[in-house]
Amino acid sequence: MIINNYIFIGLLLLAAIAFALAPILVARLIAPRKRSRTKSEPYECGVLTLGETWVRFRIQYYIFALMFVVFDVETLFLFPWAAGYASLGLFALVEMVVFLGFLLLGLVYAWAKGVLRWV
Amino acid sequence: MARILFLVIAGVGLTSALSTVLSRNLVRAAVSLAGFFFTVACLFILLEAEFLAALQVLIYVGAVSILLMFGIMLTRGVQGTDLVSGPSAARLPGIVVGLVVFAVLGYAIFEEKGLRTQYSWGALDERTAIARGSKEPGSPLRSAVNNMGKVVGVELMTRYVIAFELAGLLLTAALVGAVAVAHREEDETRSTGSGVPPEKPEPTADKPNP
Amino acid sequence: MTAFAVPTSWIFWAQEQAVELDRGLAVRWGLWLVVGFLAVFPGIVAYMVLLERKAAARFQDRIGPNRVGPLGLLQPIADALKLLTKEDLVPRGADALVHLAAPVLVIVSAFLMLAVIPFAVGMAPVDLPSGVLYLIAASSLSPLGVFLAGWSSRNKYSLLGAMRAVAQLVSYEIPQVLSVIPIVLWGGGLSLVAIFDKQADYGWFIASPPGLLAFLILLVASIAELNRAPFDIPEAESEIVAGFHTEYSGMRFSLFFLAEYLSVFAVGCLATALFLGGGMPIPFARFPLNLLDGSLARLVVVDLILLAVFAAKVFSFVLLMIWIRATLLRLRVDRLMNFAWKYLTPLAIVNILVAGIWYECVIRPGALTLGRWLGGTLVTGPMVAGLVWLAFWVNRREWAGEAAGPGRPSLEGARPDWETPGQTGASPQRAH
Amino acid sequence: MGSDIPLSWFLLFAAATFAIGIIGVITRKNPIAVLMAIEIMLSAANVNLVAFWRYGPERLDSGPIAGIVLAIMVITVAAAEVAVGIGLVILCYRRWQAADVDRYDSMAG
Amino acid sequence: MPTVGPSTLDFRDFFFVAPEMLLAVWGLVVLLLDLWLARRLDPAARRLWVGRVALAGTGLAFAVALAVGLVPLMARAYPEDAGSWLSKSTLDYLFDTDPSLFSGTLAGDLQVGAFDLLYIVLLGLIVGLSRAWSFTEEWGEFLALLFWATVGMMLLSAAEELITLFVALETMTICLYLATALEKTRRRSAEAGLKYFIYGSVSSALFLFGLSYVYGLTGTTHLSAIRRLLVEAQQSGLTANAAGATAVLLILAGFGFKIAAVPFHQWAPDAYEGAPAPAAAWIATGSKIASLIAFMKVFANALEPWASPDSNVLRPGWIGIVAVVAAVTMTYGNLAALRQRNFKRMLAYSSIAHGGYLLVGVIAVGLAADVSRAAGAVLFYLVVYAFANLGAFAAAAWLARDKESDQIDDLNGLGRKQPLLAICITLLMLSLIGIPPLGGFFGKLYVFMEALDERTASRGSISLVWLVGLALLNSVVSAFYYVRVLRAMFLREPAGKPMAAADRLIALPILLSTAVVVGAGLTPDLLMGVMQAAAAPMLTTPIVVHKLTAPTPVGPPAPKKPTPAFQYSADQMKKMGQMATGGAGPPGGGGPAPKAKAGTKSATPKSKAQAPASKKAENRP
Repeated sequence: MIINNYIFIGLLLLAAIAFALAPILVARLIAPRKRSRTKSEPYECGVLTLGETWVRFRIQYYIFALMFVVFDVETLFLFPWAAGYASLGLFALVEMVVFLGFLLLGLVYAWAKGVLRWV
Repeated sequence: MARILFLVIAGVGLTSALSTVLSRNLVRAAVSLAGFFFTVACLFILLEAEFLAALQVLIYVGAVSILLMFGIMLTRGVQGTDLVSGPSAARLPGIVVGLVVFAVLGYAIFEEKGLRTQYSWGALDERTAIARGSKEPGSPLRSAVNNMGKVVGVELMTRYVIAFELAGLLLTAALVGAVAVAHREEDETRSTGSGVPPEKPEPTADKPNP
Repeated sequence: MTAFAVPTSWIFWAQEQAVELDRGLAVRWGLWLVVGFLAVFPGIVAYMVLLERKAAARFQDRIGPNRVGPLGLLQPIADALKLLTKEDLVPRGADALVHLAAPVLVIVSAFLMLAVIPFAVGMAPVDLPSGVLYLIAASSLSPLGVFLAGWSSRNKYSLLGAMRAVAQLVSYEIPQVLSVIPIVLWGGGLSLVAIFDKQADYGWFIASPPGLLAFLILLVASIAELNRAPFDIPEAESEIVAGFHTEYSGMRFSLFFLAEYLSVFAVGCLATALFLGGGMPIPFARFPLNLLDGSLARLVVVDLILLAVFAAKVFSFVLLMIWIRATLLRLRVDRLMNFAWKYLTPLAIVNILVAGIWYECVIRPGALTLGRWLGGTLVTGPMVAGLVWLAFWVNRREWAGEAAGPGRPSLEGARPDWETPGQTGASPQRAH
Repeated sequence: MGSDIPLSWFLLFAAATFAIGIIGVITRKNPIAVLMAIEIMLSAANVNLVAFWRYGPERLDSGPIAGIVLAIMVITVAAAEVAVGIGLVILCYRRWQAADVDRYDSMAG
Repeated sequence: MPTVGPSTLDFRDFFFVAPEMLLAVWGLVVLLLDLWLARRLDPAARRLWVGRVALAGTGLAFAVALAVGLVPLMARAYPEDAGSWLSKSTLDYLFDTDPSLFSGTLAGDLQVGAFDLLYIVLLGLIVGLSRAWSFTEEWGEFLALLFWATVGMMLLSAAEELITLFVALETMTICLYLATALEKTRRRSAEAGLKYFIYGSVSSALFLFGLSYVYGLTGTTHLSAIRRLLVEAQQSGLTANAAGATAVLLILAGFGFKIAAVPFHQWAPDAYEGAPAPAAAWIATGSKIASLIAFMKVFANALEPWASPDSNVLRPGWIGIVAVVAAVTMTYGNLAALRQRNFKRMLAYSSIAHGGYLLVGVIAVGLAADVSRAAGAVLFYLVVYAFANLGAFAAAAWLARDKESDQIDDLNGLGRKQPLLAICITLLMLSLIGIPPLGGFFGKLYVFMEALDERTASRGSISLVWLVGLALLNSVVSAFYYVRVLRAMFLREPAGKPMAAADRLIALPILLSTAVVVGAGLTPDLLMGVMQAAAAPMLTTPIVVHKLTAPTPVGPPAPKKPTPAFQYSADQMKKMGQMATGGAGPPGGGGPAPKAKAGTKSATPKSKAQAPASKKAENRP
């Protein structure tokens, strides 16, 4: 059954978490622990933190995340098309040309609009 | 054994959904939302729709939660604490409406007169079995479960081709529209931040890029 | 649905698709988990760290670590002990739980990728019907971990480093995913074992113009995905303090370090399995597979050959990564982002269509013949070359260095990519 | 493997998640929090669809996999909605210097 | 045996979808042209040029939609000489008065053709209107979003299947969210966009949950298949079903939002006022028409067995709930509009009120014995309402352009300055009230007559008399706020900045809408005849799974967008056929829905009037 495979994946997930946490626990046991105020200050290359950590970011972060979501969803349609292409004819390729054409022109739009620049 | 697995996953899912809705800190809400999406993906695996489970993880956990966190950073700054919205007045009616909806849906599920003459949802315990391990192409459901990617691909390209092309158009429209909305023209008139809540420092002027 | 389900099911490596959870499967999984994932792979990764330091040293005409043990072979153990005894600091005000969860998430993402790679016949830990998609989903977890690492350490610079790192990871994940699609198209399914069988019939997928372009895109995108070599802005020393793992020290920091090398190994296996016909020594021959006649001895021999060839390919892939890291300079951040969106993504998208044409020319008509392969290459070869030329032609203005187009601001007056309060932008600093 | 999981368990989980989503939409004032609640509601509908696809009889007027195709369309629409929603929230935030719905009251009546 | 999906599809279906494809591609053309011109021309010249190209696009789409409408009609009218030109199978294909395209997901009948033309005409007027003044810098994007919203509307009103319906609905609304928020120089546009977005997303989540329960109950997403299964279930004595009731309520919530029915109307006033006038016009007209047609298809076609009271799914069937919603929507819309000073907000509340009247029409369709006449009445009302509203929003745009404000009092003295346009606006207002000689009156007349028809009332145990009475009372109340506009125009002295002369761009929509409204008033039976013929095939499109038919090149002139005509070699076709059986499992079991009208599908086309009646009788259990 399908679920058998995924039980292994579940076990692997637990093993990976254990593999990651074990050394941290061991380090907690044997590593020295001397708490002090200065050591737990956020690291500022020696300069004291200026004001609260309040900073606003430019819009290009949102635009790149947006492009990522749109093209990630595009792959959501590409995978079934690629998997099922054997039992589909040439017309599937034409449909995919139309689909990719739309998204490529969306990319060209963002490119020509100048939002893809990391100023 | 499958039932225990379901209960564990459902428990984790519900707690992470609740913490998304109730937690004060937005980024922690986004983290528990990503956890909720992961539990939904595990449920899809229990339902043997593993193609969809992989898609759910790829799109929701990989892309949507990153976009939400960027959205939080772009509007709240570092802490991501929900500075402005204190305990909103609508908290009690909201919970009441939620419980009423859950009660109605619960009754609808367990109501004994199902539409299909022989059984209703409540009585449906066994899933339509698909013969295990046999190689010859059985019912479409088994071919759908065993290699779902292929069958979805064939269906998308033939039966639902209009929905497929329209989804492409929807994505392009979302991309173009969101870029147009978020794009700032250099010479745009800057709106003065009037009525800024006190706990924020004086409004930082929106510097258009040169 | 492996094509070589060996009848004798008690062999540990034998692969039964849907077997009740009985003793044979439990033992098989136990072996894979304990021996494979918790011993062999970490060992390989530890010695990859040593290999990297040795090879990088060789490139700079020095010897590299050779103090600990003969020829420095015990160096990884020494590193591990040192890291174990380092103090593990969590900054005040940091979100402790998320601060711990971030490195775990990155490690888990690297581990999960290895669960589905077909090392040899029947030696894939688990054969999922949607294997490739599972791989891509596993590799898409790491940007989330990186962001949480940056945010949870409550430090302005680490958050900024995390945002830039995630923007880079996210931009290069698209070409990586799109370059895998032609392989799924030719493999006729999402399961990696099916792709392995197809490559046995139709030769390595890299041996085709669109396949070659896809491999190069995957290579470049994977290097950027791993924050290595020319794309290591987030961890660069001269960058904002130390990027997203500023506040990590001791064992937590080494987890990030370990995760990076584990993903290098995982990407190496991925590239070998998908493009280089994982384990098949000769591109177009079915050499070891035709020896299989169901007997156990033959299976063991064939598997050993396949494993050896697979290991050699992964080793050469990792060497290539190390070579690139030792030679290439670091890209400026805007050049780096431009390269992803203006070169790799359009190329990868159009490459999918060229791959469709290759499918119609070579794979659709049936068995592979030299005539069909040549025909396909003649048709798609110029297309691919033309595409690459077009990509560079379209961006020609950027290469020429002057501001692109009158309306666009040249990069000299660029702003710092954040505005701290009170800073009126009096002194425009250089973009870094 | 233990007896199968009854369909009603999945439906109850989906109903509970849907209710939590509704609570989130009504009680939260920050538009991004409302957006997250909407994502929870859409995922609840997805769980419903896949559960009905797996447990339903093989009634195939709409193909063997109509539920999964609708679930894929829901994932697409949800992703597009988040992308557009965050864009609008950022636009509103930049215009109003505050990101919660009650403060936007320029249009009265 | 489950019906196997077609391993290939019938390419001629793309012929029927040509207008949508052209509009989608033209949206991209406008978008990229605008970017290309942005560096070369100053904003005003750029806006005019891009506007001209967009108008050319709508003209082209109109021609293509006309061709798509006329070719089947001509083939049916002169089968002999068409026969020499088209292949036999294509002729059969074109004779089908109610073709189900893409294996049952789309309808290609007269209603879809007629309303495609309506959408394109309205889009042309709105694009012309938006060229009048520059309210946004993202000019190409705004037009492209309007084009793509139109594609969503056309496919929404043609969808015969829940998946296509859901994606078309979402495409339309997401494009409209973004178009609302593009007037970036004004704060309220962003606020309107966000509010519209949040309400829209919540209601689409409710709608989707309802769809998942319908899919759970029936197992299919095709509307005709849902209807067939509900009829079977009803015959086997099983009626009351709480899950069905919740599904009905949730779907009603989703559609209620799109039609701005009362419980879900809060977004409408803010969105209409905040959005730029052309976007608000498109939300008020196009989005409402398409949503209402989809509402009718889902409720009057798929969920029809649960409509009447004897189905006691929830005591009075969905008729009862829709009746209550209609009553509350009407009264709230009219009462709230009374105290509006802002012209666009008044139009918003008036469109909510008209949503109430239309819901009365949908109830009539749900109960009616002769469904095509009742549906025809609703379609008639929609056409007249659309043009009247478009003219009103053109006036609002004129106001926004010249006086930078939307207050009704700013229309003062328009009567003296621009007498012709003032009279046209008066006629539009009178039609919205329903004054006799105009189209609005006949719209309301037909709808209310259908509701009061004695066969309808008798079939359902609830009589609609009180509902029609309330509607008439509301029409009277609505007179007061429409008249306020007339009073401002004619009786007040012009104050403040005089209104500039309306150039061709604003005058055209107002004049054309008045022409349509007056024309519908003078010859109502002509428009009603067309609408009734259009409504006949609307509610009965069966699922037809096109097996691989030899796609010989289609005879008639290929429309502007070349449909991909493929020549298959013989063995490739054989291989695909063999793959179709092998690849996707054995041929289907339940078999496609029995063709509701096997009778009409014959070589000699029957006269149209006779065909629908017989078909309708078969369907009514």
